[in-house]
Amino acid sequence: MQDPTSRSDSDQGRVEVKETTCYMCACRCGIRVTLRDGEIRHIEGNPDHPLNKGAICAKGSSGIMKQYSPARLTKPLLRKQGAERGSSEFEEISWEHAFELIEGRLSKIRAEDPKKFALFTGRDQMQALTGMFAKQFGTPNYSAHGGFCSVNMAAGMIYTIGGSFWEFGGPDLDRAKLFIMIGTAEDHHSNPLKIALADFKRRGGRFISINPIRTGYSAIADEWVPIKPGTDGALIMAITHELIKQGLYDRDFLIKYTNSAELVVDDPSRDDHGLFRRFEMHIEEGCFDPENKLWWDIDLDREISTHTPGVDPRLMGEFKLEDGTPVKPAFQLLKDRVEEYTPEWAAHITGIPADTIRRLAHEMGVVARDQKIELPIQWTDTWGNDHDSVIGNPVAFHAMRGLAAHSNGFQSIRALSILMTLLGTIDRPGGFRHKAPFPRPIPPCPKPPNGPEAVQPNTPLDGMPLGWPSKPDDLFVDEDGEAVRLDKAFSWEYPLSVHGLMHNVITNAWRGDPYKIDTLLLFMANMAWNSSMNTENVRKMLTDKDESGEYKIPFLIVADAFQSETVAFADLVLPDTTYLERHDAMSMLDRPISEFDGPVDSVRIPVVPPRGDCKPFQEVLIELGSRLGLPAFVKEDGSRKFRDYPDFIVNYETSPGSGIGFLAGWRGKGGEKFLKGDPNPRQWEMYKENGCFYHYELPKSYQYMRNWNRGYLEWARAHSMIRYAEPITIHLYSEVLQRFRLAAQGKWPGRIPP
Amino acid sequence: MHPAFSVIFLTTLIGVGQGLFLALYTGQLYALANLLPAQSSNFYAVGSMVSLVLLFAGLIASFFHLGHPERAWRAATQWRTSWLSREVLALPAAMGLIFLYGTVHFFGLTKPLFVISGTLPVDFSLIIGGLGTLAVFGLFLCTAMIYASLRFIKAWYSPLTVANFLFLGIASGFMLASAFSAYQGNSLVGFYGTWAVIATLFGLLTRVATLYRNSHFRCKVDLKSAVGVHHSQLEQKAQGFMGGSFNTREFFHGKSQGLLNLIRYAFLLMVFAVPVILILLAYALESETLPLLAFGIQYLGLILERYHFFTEAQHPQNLYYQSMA
Amino acid sequence: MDTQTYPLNALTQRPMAMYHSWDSQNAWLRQIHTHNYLFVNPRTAEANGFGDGDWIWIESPINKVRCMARFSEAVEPGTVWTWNAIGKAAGSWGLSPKANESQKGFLLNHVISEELPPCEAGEHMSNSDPVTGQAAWFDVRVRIYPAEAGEPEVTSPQFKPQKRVPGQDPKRGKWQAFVAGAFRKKAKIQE
Amino acid sequence: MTQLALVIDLNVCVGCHACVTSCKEWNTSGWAGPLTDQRPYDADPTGVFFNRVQTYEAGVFPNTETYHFPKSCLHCEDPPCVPVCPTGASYKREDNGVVLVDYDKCIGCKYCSWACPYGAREFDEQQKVMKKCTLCIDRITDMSLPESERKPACVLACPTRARIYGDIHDPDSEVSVAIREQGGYPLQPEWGTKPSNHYLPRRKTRIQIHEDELVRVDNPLKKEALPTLPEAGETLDDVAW
Repeated sequence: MQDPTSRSDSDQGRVEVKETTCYMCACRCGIRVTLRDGEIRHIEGNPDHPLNKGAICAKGSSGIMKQYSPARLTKPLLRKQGAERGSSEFEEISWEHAFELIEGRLSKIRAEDPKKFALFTGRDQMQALTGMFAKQFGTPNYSAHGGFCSVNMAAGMIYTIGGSFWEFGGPDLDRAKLFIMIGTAEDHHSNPLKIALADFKRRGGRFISINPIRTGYSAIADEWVPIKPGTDGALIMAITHELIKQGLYDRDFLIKYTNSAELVVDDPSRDDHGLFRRFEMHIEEGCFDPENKLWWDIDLDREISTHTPGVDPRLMGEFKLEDGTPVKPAFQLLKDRVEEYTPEWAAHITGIPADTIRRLAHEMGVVARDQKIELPIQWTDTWGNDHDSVIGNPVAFHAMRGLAAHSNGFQSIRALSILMTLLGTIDRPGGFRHKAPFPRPIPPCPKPPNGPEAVQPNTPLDGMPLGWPSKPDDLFVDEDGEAVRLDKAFSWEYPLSVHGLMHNVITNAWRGDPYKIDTLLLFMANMAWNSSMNTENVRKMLTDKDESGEYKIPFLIVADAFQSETVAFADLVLPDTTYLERHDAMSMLDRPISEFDGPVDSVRIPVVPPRGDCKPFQEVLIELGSRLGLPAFVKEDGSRKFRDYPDFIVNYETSPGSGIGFLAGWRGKGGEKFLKGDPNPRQWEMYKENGCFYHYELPKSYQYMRNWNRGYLEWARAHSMIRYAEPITIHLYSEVLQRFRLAAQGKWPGRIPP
Repeated sequence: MHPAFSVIFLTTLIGVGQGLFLALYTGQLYALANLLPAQSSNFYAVGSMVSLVLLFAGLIASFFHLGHPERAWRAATQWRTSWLSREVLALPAAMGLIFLYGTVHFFGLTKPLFVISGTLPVDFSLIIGGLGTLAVFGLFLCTAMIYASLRFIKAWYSPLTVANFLFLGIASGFMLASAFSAYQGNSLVGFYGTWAVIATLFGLLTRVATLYRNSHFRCKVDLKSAVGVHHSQLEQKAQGFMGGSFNTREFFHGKSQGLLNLIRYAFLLMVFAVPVILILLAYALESETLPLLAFGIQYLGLILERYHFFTEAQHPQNLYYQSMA
Repeated sequence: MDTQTYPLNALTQRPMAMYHSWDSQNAWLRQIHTHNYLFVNPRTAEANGFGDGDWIWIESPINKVRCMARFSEAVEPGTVWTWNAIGKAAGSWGLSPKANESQKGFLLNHVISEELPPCEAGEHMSNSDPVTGQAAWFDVRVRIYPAEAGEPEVTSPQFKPQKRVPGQDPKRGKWQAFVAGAFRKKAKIQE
Repeated sequence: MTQLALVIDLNVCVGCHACVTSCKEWNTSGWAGPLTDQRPYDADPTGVFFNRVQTYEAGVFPNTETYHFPKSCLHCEDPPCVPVCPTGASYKREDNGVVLVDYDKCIGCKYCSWACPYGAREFDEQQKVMKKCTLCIDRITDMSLPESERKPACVLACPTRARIYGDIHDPDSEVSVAIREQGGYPLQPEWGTKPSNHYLPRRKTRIQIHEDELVRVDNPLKKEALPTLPEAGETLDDVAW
């Protein structure tokens, strides 16, 4: 046997080394792939990649066995004539035949009623392209998998602090001293969290895990607090109760950066009960959160407009305005709300002893208050005050599906966001920090269409398929209040369903409630197995026929790279590529891989040729878009606009001349611009030369307090990341939710439920 | 440990072969001292051939245990440190000497070369027989020390293991010798029979002692020191894989305790009780076939004994492969 | 929801070495997680009359699943849980119909309903968060009890084995020794 | 002589199995490959792995501790698996103390695996030779690799940097410092095999909150103190002269 030290592995066979982005999970680490004679020899982390810094997990290292998996599909397949759906009886067809089939069927649907086409995707992280395709087609029935994953995490936090965990923000473990992880299982934001958590522990940080189960991360927690599932909200409110009772909240932070001190009308008999008292002021067009609210001045003991310099407002108490309106500061409402949620009350619900709850609250409060961090970074807030340092309360949190996947998920997560706000840890060192493109206004500007007239034959959908309602008038319902979408998202029953209800699509389509559909296209979602609830019956629904012998869901297209359970139920199977065989973009328009210190996006560049006739699903969409003549994909004269997906990525702009495209790096003719700039033909090469990622580091003074950082907000607007440069005050009290409550009580001037 | 039949046959077959040779040579010594009627050289020659066949059969069996038999010659190179390597040298040496012994008798080269102190005629076969005896005892030691030298496997790590291999080898050898004599119709049946019984009884003593010892010692290493987590209730949940691995195939016998008890009682009967009774009966009835039956039963019992010898061994690595999840 | 008859919460957790249903097809990763057990607190198990490694039923108001239990002290007594999406339908993902994933692995999703039982809010309300429509997977309540002695030692429900589709590799052999550069020829993978 | 080894920090290992598959990936096509799998897509798949991560639980609910425990060959300084090998296939390198197997000499008698109390060797049922962790000998001695990457694959992969690599005979190396300062311990020391790999024990970080620390002078509640309204009743001031 040859002496191992006398040989180098790189001399064995023809060796090439290429870089791309992993996709063995949704964390998208940078990887370096070594090929030997055209086959994958080794996959390791890219040491210079900001996300995983050279680390790679068990899945990433096993990419070889996915690339050469026996489950790979290599040919487009059509269900044989007369073969039952679910019997997995297919015949090979050409891509040309497949495209003709789809084009024929979809163009007929588009001409009659676009709603009959439903496109639902799974863990694909490219909603910008699939969403845009659905919008261009004109169907409202589109969403990615957030609805059955953890959309509560995004919605709950974004409606409160303008950002959320996972891709859009996270715990700053570099500076935190106390880290509380609630309801996070093994995965989610995997490698970066592992790297940060290990360094955090090495520096002597204290790590508490609150979870019914102790595995993975919780195994190395300094304290495991077992809790009954679904009761996290009770625990958090009890901790909030204890913090308020002990005065362990950051008063200065609450007053300046949240709506805690703003006065709320408090008279159930009035129509504007629960809304902020606003005074008349000229509101220039498009401003979403005018600063026309009131504080109660302690010294003058009367109302005054918010953020008046030198004013110290009350957080508690009941007051009467000059015109006699009874009002309370928003903080007082919170105090009333959690008044009876004592640790004892929470103890028997959560299963956690009362004194443990009290101790947790004290640990958080005292560490946040007494172990403050001060970074010598000058910055200016949106009200013009100059700060010569950034203060940080070093208590960080992380939460995921354990909180989200419950019917009380949204409220539990809002409660957690409020707790983090009380401790003064939002976008500050050692606490929670946003990641580009967040923070965004509460709620973000895009709105879903708000009426059935948005869906017209042969015309793109009027509005984004998924958006952020801020008042009942933004709902997507018809005159008598019925949902327009197949999955009844943005209806009175599920008003803020910002990522749809994919888990009800098949059941609703099968039952024809609200209406029947014709074609269902599923991509990267195993809806006949682990992506569905009630799987055994959903499988029956997929094969169920109506009286006339037709399937209740007439046509099912499945795009998948592997022989999953759902492929057996498909009428038409489109073989997709693996992540090592295709171009891809982790775009700022989707769920990017930004770092705390600035936006990062990345691409995938093929490392090996696709197997058999596999075709990336992105190319399929571009092809279909061009064949169906969807406006974004064709020039004015109807001719094809984009050659293929890479061409589309380089040249597509959100609106003509907007300068915003899928990739933020190296825009502009010479690649000198960033985020905003005209298309750069050599953008792919530039990414390839830079390890397939682009990392823009913000200046230090823009990296913290971004909700209220004038420098940052103006920079973000200049780079058209957000529309307004106004402060994004934290919604300790949510007027948005109150609007819906008023509508339910019939007191809302706009739309009210049937 | 998971019993490997190739090794079971190897150790039992060569054990009988060695014992048989010792029996023949003892017979020759006694004849020299006129305590026994001298046997025809044909008796010794055929006896040696039988012993040689058994040793050779054992050697063949051992090849089935190897992944690469074609390189087995390499196994002789590390005799300085490895008992297995020493056995690979001792076995051929013993076989060679037994072969010489057999041929010397076969060609009747028993003419004395010289006489010691006037009364003891020393001929060629005597010298070779002596060397053969040394080789045989050396082989017993090597075979047993392969197991006894592993200090982590408490069940094997004791001189009793060497004693067991020795006595059981001799017992089965003499038992075969008495059966062979009975078959040959000469008068040594009783002599060999008695020595076989004595060896069997000694074997019983050491084997029972081993059984007692193995059921009463506490394993020196436990999960606390294997994993280094000093907690009184430490328990494995997942061993890192779920479809089995070499570690679960090679070191776990996977047999139920009931079956092991059955095997234990079976071999205690078949190796000790039954052969001794049969030999005594053989005396009483002067029967020709009983010794052969006794040997047969004892040999089968020996296979079970060696099987049980493997299942008794608790390897410390098993601490790491307790549960799957 | 009748929490007397269905007293326990049931959760799933994502293992670090697998991502949803993507990795049972991975020859290396499936040796780490081949099939999944239901992890139960020993006291809860004793109260329901079964031992470590026994076959049990998990039953919710809409369906029931048979699987194997594994004791664990690292779970709160009112909760049972398993790894997410390890169990597979027989024959899918390029695996043999006899693979552990379908014979010993199970899918908890069968017992989780996508709709609430008819209530005053509506006939077919989604089993979701009323504000955001997020699927309320972990609200599911179950009860667990030992399987009868005579029952087959296979998870339930079982489905007719899924056939391989055209264009898929031929069935792989008993041995697979991956060496980059020589693998595709050996495993008869056409390009 | 140098003795290269790994120190595994159980204080941060979250059991993600990165070390298991990055090792398999590197070595199956490397010098010590292939690492054969058996029934890879059938029932009870099995295969040769040089490193596995196990899970242990200690204690009773609610004081349960969960441990993730990576285990591979410990490259003992007095390896019992080397002298027993009849053919010399199992050997320990003089220059860096790494214990290896020469597949051309191994006759597959498995005696070395019997002599390893840690179960760190696995038999390749197809190639019929014994295989084990080589500390990525073909990688750590490959001068064409940059210094930062001339480490075992598992060390480079580990996201929590729980696997420290170095020479335990050099008192200033990262591994020696970690062992000294964080109480690194060997496995089954009783046998005297002097395993080179060490494990770092779990450590808890606790906070002590004193009752009197809770309420500070500048407690925000003070700011909310409402002006105390005077009681309506008579006061001394009204009646006395």
